[in-house]
Amino acid sequence: ASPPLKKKDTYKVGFAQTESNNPWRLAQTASMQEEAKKRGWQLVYTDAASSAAKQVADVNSMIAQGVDLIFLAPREEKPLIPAIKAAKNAGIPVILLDRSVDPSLAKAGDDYVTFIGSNFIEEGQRIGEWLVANGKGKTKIIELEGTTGSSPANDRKKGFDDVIAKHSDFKIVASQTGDFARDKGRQVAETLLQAHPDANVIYAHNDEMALGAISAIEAAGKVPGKDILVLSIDGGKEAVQAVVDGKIAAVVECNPRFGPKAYDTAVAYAAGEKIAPNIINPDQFYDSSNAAKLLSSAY
Amino acid sequence: MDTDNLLSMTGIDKRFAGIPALSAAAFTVARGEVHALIGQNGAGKSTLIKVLTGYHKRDTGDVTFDGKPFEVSSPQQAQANGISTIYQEINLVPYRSLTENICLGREKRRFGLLDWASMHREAEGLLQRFNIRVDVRRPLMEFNTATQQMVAIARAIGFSAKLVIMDEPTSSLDEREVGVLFNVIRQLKQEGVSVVFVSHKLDELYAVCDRVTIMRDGKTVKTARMDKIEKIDLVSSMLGRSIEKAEGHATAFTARDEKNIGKILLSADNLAVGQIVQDVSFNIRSGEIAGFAGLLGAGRTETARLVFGIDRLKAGAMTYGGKTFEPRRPSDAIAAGLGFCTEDRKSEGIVPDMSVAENMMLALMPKLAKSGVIDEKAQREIVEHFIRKLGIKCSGPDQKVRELSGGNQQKVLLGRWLAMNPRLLILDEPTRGIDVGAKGEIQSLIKSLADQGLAVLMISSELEEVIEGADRVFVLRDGISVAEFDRAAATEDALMGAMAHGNAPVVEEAQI
Amino acid sequence: MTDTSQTAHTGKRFDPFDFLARYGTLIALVLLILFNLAFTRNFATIQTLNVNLTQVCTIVIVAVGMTLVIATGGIDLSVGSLMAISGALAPMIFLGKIIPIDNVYLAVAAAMVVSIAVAGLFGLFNGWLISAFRIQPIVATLVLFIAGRGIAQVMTNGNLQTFRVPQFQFIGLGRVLGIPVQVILMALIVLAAAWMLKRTVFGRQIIAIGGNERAAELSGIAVAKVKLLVYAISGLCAGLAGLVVIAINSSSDANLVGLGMELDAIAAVAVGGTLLSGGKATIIGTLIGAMTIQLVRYTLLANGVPDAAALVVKAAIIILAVWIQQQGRAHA
Amino acid sequence: MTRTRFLSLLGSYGVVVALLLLILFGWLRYDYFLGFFNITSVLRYNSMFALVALGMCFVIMTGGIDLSVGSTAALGSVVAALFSPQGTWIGLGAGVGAGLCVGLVNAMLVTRLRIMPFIATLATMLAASGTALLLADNQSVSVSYDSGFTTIGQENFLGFPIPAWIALAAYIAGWVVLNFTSTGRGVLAVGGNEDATRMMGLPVGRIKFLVYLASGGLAGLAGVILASQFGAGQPIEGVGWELFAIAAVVVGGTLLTGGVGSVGATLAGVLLLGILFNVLNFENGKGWISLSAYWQSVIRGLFLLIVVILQAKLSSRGNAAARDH
Ligand SMILES: Nc1ncnc2c1ncn2[C@@H]1O[C@H](COP(=O)(O)OP(=O)(O)OP(=O)(O)O)[C@@H](O)[C@H]1O
Ligand SMILES: Nc1ncnc2c1ncn2[C@@H]1O[C@H](COP(=O)(O)OP(=O)(O)OP(=O)(O)O)[C@@H](O)[C@H]1O
Ligand SMILES: O[C@@H]1[C@@H](O)[C@H](O)OC[C@H]1O
Ligand SMILES: [Mg+2]
Ligand SMILES: [Mg+2]
Repeated sequence: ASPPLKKKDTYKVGFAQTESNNPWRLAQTASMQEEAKKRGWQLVYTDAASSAAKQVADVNSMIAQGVDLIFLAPREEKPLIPAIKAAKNAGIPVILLDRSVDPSLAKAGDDYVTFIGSNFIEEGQRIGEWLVANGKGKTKIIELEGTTGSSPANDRKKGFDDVIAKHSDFKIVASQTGDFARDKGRQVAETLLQAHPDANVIYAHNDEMALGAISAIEAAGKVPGKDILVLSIDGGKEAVQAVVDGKIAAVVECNPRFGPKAYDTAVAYAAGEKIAPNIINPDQFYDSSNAAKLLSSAY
Repeated sequence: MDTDNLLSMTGIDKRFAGIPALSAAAFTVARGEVHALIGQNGAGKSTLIKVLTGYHKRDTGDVTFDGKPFEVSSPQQAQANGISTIYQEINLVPYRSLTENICLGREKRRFGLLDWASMHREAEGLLQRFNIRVDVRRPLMEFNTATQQMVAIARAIGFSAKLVIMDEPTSSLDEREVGVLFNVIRQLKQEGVSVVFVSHKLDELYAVCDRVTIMRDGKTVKTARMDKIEKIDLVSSMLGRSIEKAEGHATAFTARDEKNIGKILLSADNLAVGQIVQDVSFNIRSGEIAGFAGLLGAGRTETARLVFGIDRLKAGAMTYGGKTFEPRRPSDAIAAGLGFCTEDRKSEGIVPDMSVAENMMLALMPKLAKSGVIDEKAQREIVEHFIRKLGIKCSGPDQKVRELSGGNQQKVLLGRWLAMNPRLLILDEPTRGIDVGAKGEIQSLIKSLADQGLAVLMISSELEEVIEGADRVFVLRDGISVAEFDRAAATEDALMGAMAHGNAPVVEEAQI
Repeated sequence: MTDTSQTAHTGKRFDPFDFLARYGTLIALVLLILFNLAFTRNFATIQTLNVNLTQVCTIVIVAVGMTLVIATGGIDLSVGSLMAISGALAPMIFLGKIIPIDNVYLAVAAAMVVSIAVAGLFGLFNGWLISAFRIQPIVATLVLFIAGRGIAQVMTNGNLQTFRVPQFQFIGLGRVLGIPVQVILMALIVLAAAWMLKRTVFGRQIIAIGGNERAAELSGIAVAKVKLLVYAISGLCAGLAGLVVIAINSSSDANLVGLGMELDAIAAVAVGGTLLSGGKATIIGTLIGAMTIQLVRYTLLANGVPDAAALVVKAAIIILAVWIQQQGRAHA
Repeated sequence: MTRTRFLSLLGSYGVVVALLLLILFGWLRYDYFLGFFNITSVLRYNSMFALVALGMCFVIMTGGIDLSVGSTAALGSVVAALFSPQGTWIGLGAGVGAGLCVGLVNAMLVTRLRIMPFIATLATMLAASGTALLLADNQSVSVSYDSGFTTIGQENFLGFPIPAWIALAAYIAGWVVLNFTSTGRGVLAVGGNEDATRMMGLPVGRIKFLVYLASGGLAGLAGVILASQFGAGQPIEGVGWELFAIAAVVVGGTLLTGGVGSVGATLAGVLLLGILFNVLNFENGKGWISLSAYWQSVIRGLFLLIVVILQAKLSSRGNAAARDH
């Protein structure tokens, strides 16, 4: 079983963030920090700057500092295993946020307490299924992938592509990385729209690239939402606004506000409650039918 | 002896970008002889040597060495085959110790690892042959040019070579050191080693060489026994025309008219700078040629650097044109009308990848420019004028300066400063590495410039140059100006006496 | 004196290697265009030209500054971070986060001038480290490479700034006579720099410093001043490029603006034929180098080459382009 | 000892002084900083950078640079992971072999095609990273946990992490090569004046060839440790390692222009920069700078600035030229 957490009024906890290079990550960090402040807990925050190896070192330095519990947003499934094992050996419980680790190498409830987050594969699936149902003849897809090699990119691709593969009338005409970034997403979209003038759907693995793609579509003299459907994942305010404006057709939420639930889970764990091995965030799905109504609650 | 040739090169051709540097050159060296190789700047001496040692690849021609056809593609192979070379530009590694500079390539080992103790001993031993006693563990860059040159020579003779090539080894040595080098050359000769000796100082050739080969325009025009050829014939073969015998003069400096000399322009009192210069005082009048004499390391260059604003004064004061003079950087000195032709043209003079024109205009350019824009036409005229006036051998103003021979590079630098039309020109070894023909031209140029009112501070290790050229001579020794002679008093004996003052070793233990 | 009528050039024969050295990259560019005409769909369109030109702008603008820096024998790793700084600062000014300015035009003008100037000042700081302390350029500019982005992130707390300010975004989205404004900016900068390098004293001094710094100093060139200026210019170019990027995207993200730009710019300079050792430089070459790299990127994307394979191809093309020139140079 | 001599010594050992000061600072300010757990985990993690920096040090001493080390390590980790089921030694050999291959390409590009090192290794940096992604199918590759391969990265020997021992051995070997072999002296000579070294008859090409090969091999070895320590070959790891290594080498007093350098000071440079990261993490625990992780970059930049300015000041005053034996 994973190491116990003593019941105390206040804790010193660690949050090992994987990177801080996009709005989503910043929102997640902010949420974790705000919640710590609210509760008066001491938070040791580290930023692995996109390196799984550094993230392990960061976790080790938290262990050395003697934190009570570690929140870990693992950069990758496999390389973070040693960090989880080290924490376990040191008697420090770990709660995974947002991305999980390889289940064959570490088990929830045993090596770590639980995983709280979304299911990236499912996100891809949901968007794919929406397209299949609501595409209305828009069938030629350009896919803007996340950072090559990162797990959200791989999973969001897998979930989506699997759905599309089952429908022969849909076709992914191009799939290239836009690095989860607006500028890169825009440039790649510009190029792919040139090379595939018949494309009429752009599926982006996150909001930033989707917003970049909208600029690209407009620069090419086309109308997003009319000539080309844009699909996205994350569901930040700017993207939901774009849904309201008709520029994005649909977006799956992937909410970064982990703070409250993460700390609640820690408290429940200390109290000896039984924690489910997987706590999946109930993520919204925005399209023209609900975006205006839900805009104010988007993160 | 002539039948038993160690080296024979025939029909050697070498072109650079289509332009011939060597055409059908031929060269033979007998076993155990000291063979002089001479010619004007750009005649092809260094190229011939570099072709032999595999630094350049020859276009055509045959080479036989030690009885076998000789084909090497790198200096390394040449060395392994018994040819050891001291190239014209000192080619050593400044940051590394003297020991490494001497022993790299034939290190001593113990248990497979370098044996530093015995390498240091070897380096010390080799340098002692040149009367140099220094800490061989210190990096080369801490030593003056002369010591560096000796290190290069020590390195070359340290290889048990059959042929040692020396491309202008004496250009940065003073007479005493030249004497030491000659003893070493004679020793080599006794050991049966052949030596190829390149120099522009013809007198030296008579002192050590057995035979001479003369090059002109990439061809070897004549080979003769040293004792069978007169100096005048050497010169006319080099230049390719007959010349008059200069009456009683070793240089082209001729008597000057005292009335050309004006008021004191620069005066320096009790200067001290850096490690070497302790107390130097001198003055120069406009229209005067002032000479600095001294042994290597006496502090002449350091003093000049100070005047030009490169280094900072530690003590003392200068006035220039009657006013206090404290140049903080070269541009201050230049703005005041000074020019400085440095002794180390490779590292402080030329910009190798720039053209002859660009190099020559480097200092003048801002003055010719109109609101920062270069005046190409005006520049061109000036450059062409100086190419003609100085007889620079180049394919045109646009040729890269790196492609010029050493002597011609020197002339380009001289042009750089003459073009500035300065009031005071500092010339540090102005004729080093310059052939006799050009040397004479440069010397008479200096004189005529002085006649027009230019003040010249001339540093030279060639005593004749100072004696015949300078109106007054200041002698420096160990960073102190020890004597001043006017033209009449500046005899060789007087200067030598003041310079040497006893028999101190050539280079003292570095005082760090 | 010596006779100077020697070495008459035996006519100007065609020298294939010299030709390669001079036009190698241009040839590569032409070949790429031909390849695309044959194999890439929808290539021969104005919009393709548009896409490529607008995408290459920022690299070219930065690479021009980089060319000057490299010509002095230096290098500037900080350009990407400086882009982030100016990109972070400008919206803070025109969105009135620092001091509210009522007039939009005034606010935009202030934002542009101040943020470019700040980038220039940071460039000056690089130059100061390099000339006053004689710190190696790679290391000196590594300082701001690391800290510069941090400064931009601290300024914005890492947050994305989004905006719709057409007056400002004109530099990224506007057109004059149908030509995108950023392309015009790029062209002006390229021409000005090329002219400066060839025709002015300053240009000549830059090359001289790269060719032999000591000789330059002894010829009265104010080496420290020239270096300060060159790094400042590089900073200014980066600052402008940062503004163009955020203008196109209607948003500024301190974490990402200019990320990796230093390597793109250096590659463009090298592929364009400027020696990294200094003492030689060609601005037009840099333009062609940047376009070549851009077109390679376009070609690979348009033809669906996966990212991983594209990296390998890009590597091969950089080597090829540089090698061709080297061949030319070695034989010339 | 004269004043200049003292300054010169301080110039060469300044980095050691800085390192000791930083450790002292950490010890005084943070609990557990010098705890056994922290020491060993810092050593375990930084051993990869130490290996990469050692290779970089040799390359830089010849006046070159190797930007490919990070991606080469990533590639090495992927290849090692792929071969790890075959056994520890095979995995190790494969990873190092992959690194040597990249090193070989660099060496060929630099010495045969005469491509500037910066560009040659910039290109192989891209190519190695692409190759790693291709081999790994864009994902991390799990190592075999059964073959014992993870011993290399995760186990201890005499109480200290095996990676640290490997790095130590590599540094000792590097020190011997640099100071007691002709190739080592050749490395410094080439960096000091390549043309002169060629004219002196030293095998310049071979020396440069060897340093790039060695740098590739060491990066591959770092990749093996990466795979073994974290249980996965990671194609997207290694970003920025080259700059870390360059900074460490320079902080150690090695001149980027080549010709002067020290293996020991490079190690001190690695530890200095590596421990700085650790210190920043501990500082975060104090809650002082943790509000914004971005301050960390600013602080790291400032730190580098201070160290290089001190270096520059010391070496110009003390004329810290090469005197290392
Ligand atoms: N690398 C090169 N590229 C082009 N031309 C060259 C090159 N090296 C030498 N030359 C040319 O070859 C000719 C011979 O030069 P070399 O250096 O052999 O002359 P030298 O006789 O040694 O003269 P000096 O007495 O001045 O040293 C010169 O005209 C020179 O410009
Ligand atoms: N012990 C030393 N350590 C470091 N540098 C030295 C030392 N001795 C001489 N030098 C350098 O060597 C150069 C020549 O020194 P100096 O000015 O004393 O000689 P000089 O009289 O001009 O003779 P020459 O220039 O002909 O060799 C100077 O640049 C000086 O800095
Ligand atoms: O879209 C998000 C991406 O930007 C971040 O890097 O990882 C988590 C994802 O949900
Ligand atoms: Mg010569
Ligand atoms: Mg001198």
